[in-house]
Amino acid sequence: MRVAENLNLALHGVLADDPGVHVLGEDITDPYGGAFKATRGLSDRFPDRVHAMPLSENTIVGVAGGLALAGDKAIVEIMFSDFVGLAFDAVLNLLSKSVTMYGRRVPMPVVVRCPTGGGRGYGPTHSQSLQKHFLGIPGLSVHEMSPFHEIRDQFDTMLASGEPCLYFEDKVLYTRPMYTGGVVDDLLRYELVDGVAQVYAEDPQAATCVVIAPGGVAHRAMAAIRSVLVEDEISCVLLVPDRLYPFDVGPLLPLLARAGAVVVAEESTAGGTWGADVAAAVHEQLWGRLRRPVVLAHSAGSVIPTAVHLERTVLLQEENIRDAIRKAVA
Amino acid sequence: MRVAENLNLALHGVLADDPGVHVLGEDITDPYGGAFKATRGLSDRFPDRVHAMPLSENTIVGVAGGLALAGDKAIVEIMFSDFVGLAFDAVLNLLSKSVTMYGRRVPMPVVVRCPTGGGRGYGPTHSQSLQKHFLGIPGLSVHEMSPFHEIRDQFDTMLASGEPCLYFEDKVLYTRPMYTGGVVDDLLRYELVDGVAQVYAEDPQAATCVVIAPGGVAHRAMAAIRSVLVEDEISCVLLVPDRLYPFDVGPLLPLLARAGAVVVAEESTAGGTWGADVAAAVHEQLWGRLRRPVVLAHSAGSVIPTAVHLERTVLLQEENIRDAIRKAVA
Amino acid sequence: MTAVAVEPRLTELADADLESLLLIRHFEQRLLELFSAGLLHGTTHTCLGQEYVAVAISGLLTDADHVFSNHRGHGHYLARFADPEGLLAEIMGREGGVCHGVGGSQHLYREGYLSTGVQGESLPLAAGVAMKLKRTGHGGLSCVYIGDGTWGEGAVYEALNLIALHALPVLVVVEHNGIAQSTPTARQMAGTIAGRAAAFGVAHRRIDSVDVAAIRTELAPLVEQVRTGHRPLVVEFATHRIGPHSKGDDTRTDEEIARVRAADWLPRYRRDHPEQTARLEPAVWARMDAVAGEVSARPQSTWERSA
Amino acid sequence: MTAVAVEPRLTELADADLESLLLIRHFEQRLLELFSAGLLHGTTHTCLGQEYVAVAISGLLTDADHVFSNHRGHGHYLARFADPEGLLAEIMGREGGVCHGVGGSQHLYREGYLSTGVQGESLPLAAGVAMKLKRTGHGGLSCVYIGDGTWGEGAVYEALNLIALHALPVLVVVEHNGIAQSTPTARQMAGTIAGRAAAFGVAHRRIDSVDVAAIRTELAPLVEQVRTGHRPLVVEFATHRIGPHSKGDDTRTDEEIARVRAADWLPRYRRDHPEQTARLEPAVWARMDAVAGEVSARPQSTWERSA
Ligand SMILES: Cc1ncc(C[n+]2csc(CCOP(=O)(O)OP(=O)(O)O)c2C)c(N)n1
Ligand SMILES: Cc1ncc(C[n+]2csc(CCOP(=O)(O)OP(=O)(O)O)c2C)c(N)n1
Ligand SMILES: [Mg+2]
Ligand SMILES: [Mg+2]
Repeated sequence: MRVAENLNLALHGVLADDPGVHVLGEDITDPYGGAFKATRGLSDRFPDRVHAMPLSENTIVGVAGGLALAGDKAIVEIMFSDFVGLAFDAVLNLLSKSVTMYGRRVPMPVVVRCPTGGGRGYGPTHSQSLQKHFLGIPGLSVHEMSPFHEIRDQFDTMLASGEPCLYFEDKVLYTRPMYTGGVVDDLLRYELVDGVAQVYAEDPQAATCVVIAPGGVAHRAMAAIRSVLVEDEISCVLLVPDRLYPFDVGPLLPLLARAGAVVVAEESTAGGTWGADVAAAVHEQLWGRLRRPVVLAHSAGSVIPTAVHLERTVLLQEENIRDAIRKAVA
Repeated sequence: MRVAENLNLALHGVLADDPGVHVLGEDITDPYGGAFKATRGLSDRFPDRVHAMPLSENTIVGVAGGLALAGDKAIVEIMFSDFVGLAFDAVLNLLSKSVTMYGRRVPMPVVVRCPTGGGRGYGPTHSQSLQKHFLGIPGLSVHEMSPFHEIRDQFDTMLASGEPCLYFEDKVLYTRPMYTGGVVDDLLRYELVDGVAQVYAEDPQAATCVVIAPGGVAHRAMAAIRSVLVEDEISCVLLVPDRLYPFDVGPLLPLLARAGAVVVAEESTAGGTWGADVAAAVHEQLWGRLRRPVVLAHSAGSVIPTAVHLERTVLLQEENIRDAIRKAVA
Repeated sequence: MTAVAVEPRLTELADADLESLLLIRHFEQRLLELFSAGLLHGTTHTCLGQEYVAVAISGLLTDADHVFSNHRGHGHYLARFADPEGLLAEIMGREGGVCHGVGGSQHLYREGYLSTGVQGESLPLAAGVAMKLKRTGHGGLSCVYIGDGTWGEGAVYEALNLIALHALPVLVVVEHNGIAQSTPTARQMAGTIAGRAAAFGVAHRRIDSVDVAAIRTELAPLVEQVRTGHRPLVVEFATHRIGPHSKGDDTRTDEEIARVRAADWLPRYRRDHPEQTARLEPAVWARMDAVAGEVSARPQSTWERSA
Repeated sequence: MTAVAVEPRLTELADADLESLLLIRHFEQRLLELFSAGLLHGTTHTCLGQEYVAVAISGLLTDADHVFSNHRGHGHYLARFADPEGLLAEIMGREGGVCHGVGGSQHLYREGYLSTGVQGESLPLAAGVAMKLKRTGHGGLSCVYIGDGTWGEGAVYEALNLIALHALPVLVVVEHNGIAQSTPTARQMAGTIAGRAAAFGVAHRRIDSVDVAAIRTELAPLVEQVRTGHRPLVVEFATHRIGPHSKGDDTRTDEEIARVRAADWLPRYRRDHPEQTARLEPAVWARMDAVAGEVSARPQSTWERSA
């Protein structure tokens, strides 16, 4: 099953199982079914809980908060995650604050879906990876779609958390298959441990390098660990979490310590990255037990150009991860 | 001279010396002169370039961009930095992108002033330190006011950069004095080296711990280095940069390496902090030369309560920096 | 917003309504005194002169309704809950505060009531709640108080468009006091509030009166339309902010301040109904004395941090 | 937006104007072909059916004016600069592109011209430029093209308020094609665009005609008012999007598509002025053939990354 289909099924399932859930967004109703078709069939099936919204990102998020405040739950689609900046205030000062600033927790079960990332030639305002700008907001968690994580489970977890959640969906994943049964391909296996997918060719406990990457980067990271295994005989384990923030490195420490080399790969542009935050936690916990500092792999500190040949020079590529692994184990 | 006066003089000076500069914001005109009086006297003196704006943060920033696009320069006051989230899109996708996404640099000399921080009992939506959310945006730099840095020089640098700049002004600084002549008080001296203020009691080259903190935290950091000197005989040097992003640790490395212990202190809530970004750069550069990982001191991962006795339990205090120093040198 | 030339006699109110009006007035005057005495920190925004808006509106609301308030919200809260202890404790950070001292003056939450200090945020939230209320079908509505200056914020228009499109039971109460912080409305707002409502096909009613009973009579059928007809409504009160924006930051001219003071409903009401006022006002004073004394003596609030 | 019942004969245009119209049409049809052939990546939004708006407006602009365009901007660009090479090279990422291939279809910048793909951002920017133009005093204006759907965004209202307050020389051109991506206007917009302009005291003119000459005649004095009287203006074109939103994503019914096609200005113009069209169209085709061939043969663009 493709990831987009898993996503669509998850939305269908959530709406079917919980009569309190609403879906809101621009152009999400049938027959269009959303810019990336994630919401296909929803409005035909649940016409009174699937709401086509005007171009009003800020207000859509606020309305979702209102539904939540009144006891329902809401899933918002921001057409391109680039536009979630228009709702930054609603996320930071309205939804997250509503949970936290009234002296007791006010539940605010809202998921804001953010189709994200580049690689499709959509240009500078339709290709960004803005996850990092939402880290460290009390009352807000940041999640990411991955080909390893059943999306329905993710939605259930997010909605049950009672706080607003951003859910980043790397657009390149939509057409990729979901992995099932612990098998990626003839070489790679995976296992879900505490919500983190561990992907490996050989015994992960014996890996010499750990690569941590969100779902959108998983394929590039898998290509990289495959090629360093073949070309350099470096054995890696890839960790793909389902939540970027809060992110607890605790359970991963034994793996990281044994390997002694860590790479964090993400598509964000340079500076103030998620990787830097993960690295700070890892360095604090594993001081003296790593061969060198956590290697951060990310896109260049640049606008993302439209032309494919230019875009490639900016966005994180498999090679960058490969180089980062080599640097980490050098 | 108080910091607020230095700020006010800087604005007067910039407007007087450059007929292309505009100032825009809510309630900034005389006799009110802005919520924190920073713009006092400006509109009486330059009535046609000081523009009172409606409550429209997003559009105020966009209008500033338009003035810049047309060849002028603009300084915006966001009444409380907490509201800059309303202009997040304008900062990220309009101003910063205009500089970078048209294949050649389109100059966009705009400074967005953001009165920031807590400690005044203004409550959860008027006390935040949001600097960290603006790190790593290509074409955008993030600056901070400090009692060591002549504000006029900072404005000149920012406007000359030709790109949008956020300028965070910790509100607790307004009533504090500017330091001049290298002297803080009977104990502490300072020196400006490459735009970074070095504050110390004893020879900074012999310091056993380096504390890095933005301007708003400087007084808490100075109190901390003073008390660890007196109580624990730990000799620290405090580094106060005028720009948080991009932040080049390069020139500071000798000092950091000699000390072998580094603390980064900021008022931001926990998670995805500026300190984590600085730490990543420091660890990369000084691997094996620090006694322990860079210690990050920041506020709790919590909403900022209104009541002073509660606010204190959340916001970064002098004691937290002191504890961080002790941890760093332990 | 021009001073009322002919002042008809104000309708005599039920004691409870007058008490509510007086409670708000004396609560806030007490607040300003506490601030001057250095007993309060942070900031506060009083609604001196505008109390009748909240009292008139509250009389039209039911328990099924949700109220969304703003920075200038003490009147909205007290008119709804008559809980000066909880509010004062909140503002003073004492035990028993509505939000344990976390929210403070501008950030209050109670079942069916929410305020926040970021202008423009409440309308989208109110629209969302109204979507749910409409589905529930018990005739509840969202009532949102906003100021004239808040019409600068784009969120207001985004939400109004949505409210009209979805025919949501939302009552927008605009307290048009002619000023936003320090800026007169004419320097903030092009066009009119009536025009804005019309732009979205939303009903609008302007209220120039300070007569609580008359206001209620005029609005009752329209509010009923909001509830049962799902016809959203913008009610614009031409009103006057007698006090400063927050504390001591009033840069209006003496003439201007005299002009707004002259529009105060309280001296008029005292004049028109001296006996009732004289009968009730001392009790309200006494209550506020007691409340202030009792709350000031409480220990500091405690709070279990959730996030 | 209902099909024109009586179709008066369209005024014969100067050759240059018709060439401009035809250039836009054939440029974009070529684009769609290139996409289908897999020679283009990313996305694109064609203005098929709406070309006359840009051509009519461009004829009223001067070099002192600034144009702000949006996602559906090829027509705006070509009507202003007649530069199909630069635009095609930009879209194809070839040498000589307006922005070296960095911006692509939606993000163009040239002196006095800027487009971006985030709806609603351009109006505040245009207001800022207009502030400067007004100060300069040479009669320049900011011309902003937006769609009907973009009236969902709060920034539009914030900016309109400011434009009216400061009496800025801004011409807002609304291409009201009755749809936003897949959503009919009636499901996006409560009220009317005329009402929105009125709310802010901004002049409004609705244009139902597709007759470039007649449109210019009607608008010329109003545009002059924008320039010299600093009277901002909203011009609303009732128009029709003949093609898909971007590529192949048209979910309208066949009847609906037939209806919008029937409103196309080009068959009408061909019918009314067969000789002129027959004389000019082949040359435009030939030019587009040449441009497509020449640009496709260019090397990939190079770009020196600034930040
Ligand atoms: C988004 C935002 N911008 C600015 C402010 C600062 N501020 C608080 S109240 C106020 C004026 C509001 O005016 P109005 O809506 O007329 O209400 P009034 O104070 O007159 O009751 C301003 C500018 C704010 N709280 N939120
Ligand atoms: C802020 C923002 N939200 C959503 C989009 C996605 N989007 C691009 S065009 C469009 C529809 C715009 O409709 P309209 O303004 O009527 O212009 P038209 O496409 O009809 O020319 C949408 C939703 C966007 N580009 N920017
Ligand atoms: Mg007001
Ligand atoms: Mg449209």
